[in-house]
Amino acid sequence: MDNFKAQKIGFKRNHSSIFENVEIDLQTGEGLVVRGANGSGKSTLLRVLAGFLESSAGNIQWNKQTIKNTQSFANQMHYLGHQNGLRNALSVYENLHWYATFAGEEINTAKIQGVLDRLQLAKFWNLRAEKLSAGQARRLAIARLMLVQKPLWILDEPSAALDTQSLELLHNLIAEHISKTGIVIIATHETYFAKLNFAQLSLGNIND
Amino acid sequence: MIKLIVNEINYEMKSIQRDWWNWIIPVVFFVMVAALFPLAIGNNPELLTQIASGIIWIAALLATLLSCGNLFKNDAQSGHLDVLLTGALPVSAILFCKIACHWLAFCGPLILITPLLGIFFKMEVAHIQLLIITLLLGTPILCLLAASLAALTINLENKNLLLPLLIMPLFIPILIFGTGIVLATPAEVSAGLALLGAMLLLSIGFLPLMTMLALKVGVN
Amino acid sequence: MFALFSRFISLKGFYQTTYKYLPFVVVAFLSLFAYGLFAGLFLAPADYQQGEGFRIIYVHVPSAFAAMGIYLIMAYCAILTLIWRIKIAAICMSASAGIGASFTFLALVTGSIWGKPMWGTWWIWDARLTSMLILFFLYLGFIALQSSIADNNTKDRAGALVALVGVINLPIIHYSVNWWSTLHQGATLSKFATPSIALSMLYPLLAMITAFFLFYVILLTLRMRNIILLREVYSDWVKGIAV
Amino acid sequence: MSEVLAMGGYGIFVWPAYGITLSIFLVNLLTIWLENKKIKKLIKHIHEC
Repeated sequence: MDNFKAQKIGFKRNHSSIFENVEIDLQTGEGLVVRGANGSGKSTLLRVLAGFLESSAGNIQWNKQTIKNTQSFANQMHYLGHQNGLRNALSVYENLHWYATFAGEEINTAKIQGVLDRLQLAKFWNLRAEKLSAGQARRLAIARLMLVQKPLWILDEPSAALDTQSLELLHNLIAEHISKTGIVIIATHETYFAKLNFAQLSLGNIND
Repeated sequence: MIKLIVNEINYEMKSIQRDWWNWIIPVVFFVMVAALFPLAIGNNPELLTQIASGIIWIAALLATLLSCGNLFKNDAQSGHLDVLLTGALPVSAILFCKIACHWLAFCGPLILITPLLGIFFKMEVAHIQLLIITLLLGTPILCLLAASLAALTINLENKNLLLPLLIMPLFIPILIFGTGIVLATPAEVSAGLALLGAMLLLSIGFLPLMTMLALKVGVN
Repeated sequence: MFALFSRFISLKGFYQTTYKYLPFVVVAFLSLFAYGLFAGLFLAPADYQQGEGFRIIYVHVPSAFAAMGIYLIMAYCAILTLIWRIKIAAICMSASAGIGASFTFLALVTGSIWGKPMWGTWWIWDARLTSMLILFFLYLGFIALQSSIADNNTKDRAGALVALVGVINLPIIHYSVNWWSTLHQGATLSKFATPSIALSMLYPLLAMITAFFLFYVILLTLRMRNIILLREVYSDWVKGIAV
Repeated sequence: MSEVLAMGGYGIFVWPAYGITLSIFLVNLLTIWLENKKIKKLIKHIHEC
């Protein structure tokens, strides 16, 4: 049973507060949708939760331990940002092959094949990542989530550039992850994810 | 652990060598800068031989600045740096692998071509040998320094101007030892090399950590 | 004692407390500076080698000392900033940089003016002048970096990292420049080596060194107060200050 | 008096050195003062609007 908790976190840039007093408490099997207009600080909040940015107030805990400076937390988490985080010079297959070892997993060629098949990327396996279309690149980024099991998913606009078919797949992936062992935090405009019945957090009202 | 490091190095080298211009440009730049000096100073062979080690070192320094200053540019643009923070290896170890690969790919060819430049400048063989040794010890320090400051300035708009300003003063000791050793007496040579080696070890120990901290500040 | 300390450490407390103590520092500075100036220019006997020209020592050496010392203070503040996130330390670091740079510049200019009668040339690649020049570049780099970052938090941490790397390099730079100047020694005569100094020469020097550091403290306090106001522009306690 | 100012021929070096020192001191104080005025103006502007 994992637990992800944020207590009274806030983030300030000079004089303007991006968000204040955000409280999050999630157990395994729970998800959270972060809503808010563009520029309301959704991405900043997600980066703070992932530990990439330091909050100016409050603290964030993973299984009762403050995440600050803990390498083990970073490896418990999938972070999918606006950019796909691909290695442009490597092929689709190599990207996943690299990632599996990087995350500390045993390489399993069949598993990579399976993931590529499911995301309809199999026929591009030898194409350089930079040559993929926006939708294909996004799917390759999502492939990382499927390839390596990690309990916490932090997804920033994961549905960007996806067609309806892939959107449904992503929806199923999230539902699957929650039902197994996961916690999901997702920032999105997409109404499609309403079916997941996640708790909601609205940003923007707090900000003046 | 070793498997992870091998994986890092393997794929880093793959992505560097796949775009061949990545490692050709610094070498061409290096040779061109060195070629500018005879044109600027005049083709007096004695003078050129005397200052050859300085010329080659300055050319190497500028080439390193140029190539390592952009070490994290692509990774930052593609969001890959965020992924790098979520791996099984300590971030500083990954960064060290990355810098080591870039040193091999950028400074390796540069050092390989140095004997040729030495012959162009009519340097003595013993001096060329010493020059190569100092380059082998010194350029990794340059790469580590450049990488750490490149990480710090990664999101700044004026980084192209700022980076040289920040790095050059830190490069000076290495430049001094690198060129000084070539011209020094044998007793000073061993002392100088030992110092350069000590500086290299210090940099390896300290600068990857500094790069990691700098990335956390810079990626903001 | 602790109450005083904690007042110094908060931005508001610093602003309000320093106001009371600053006059004492100003008085101490003025008296030491006046004594140093007068004794240095008129009371101290002329040097037997350099004649009256050695009197430049009373502005050159203190500014060189201050230039080095301020960088060390910045590095100390950098540690406080990085490890304990003490805001006032970061402000002290930012405020020190400009002052340090101007003292370094002063040391360079007076050194070069001193060099003209001693060496017959305005500039010589002497070890001390060269390391001073590099120190000047370090200061400029720090200032350029900080002024190109808008977010205060990032600015502080980035500056602290650069200051730390700089201070680790400082002894290395100093040593390497010394090594270099012995290696390439031509007809350089190191006349900067202070001759056996008489007490009547030494007292004004000590007074001037102290005075320069006191002046640094004054400038630092004033600059820090400015930066604090700027960073706290929206807080309520700042409201009354301008009126 | 002029003898004291000449300093045995070194006067043209000593006096400018002291002069530059003083002027740099003053420039430092002046910039801080100007900055302070600017900041106070800003504070007034912010808190009155």
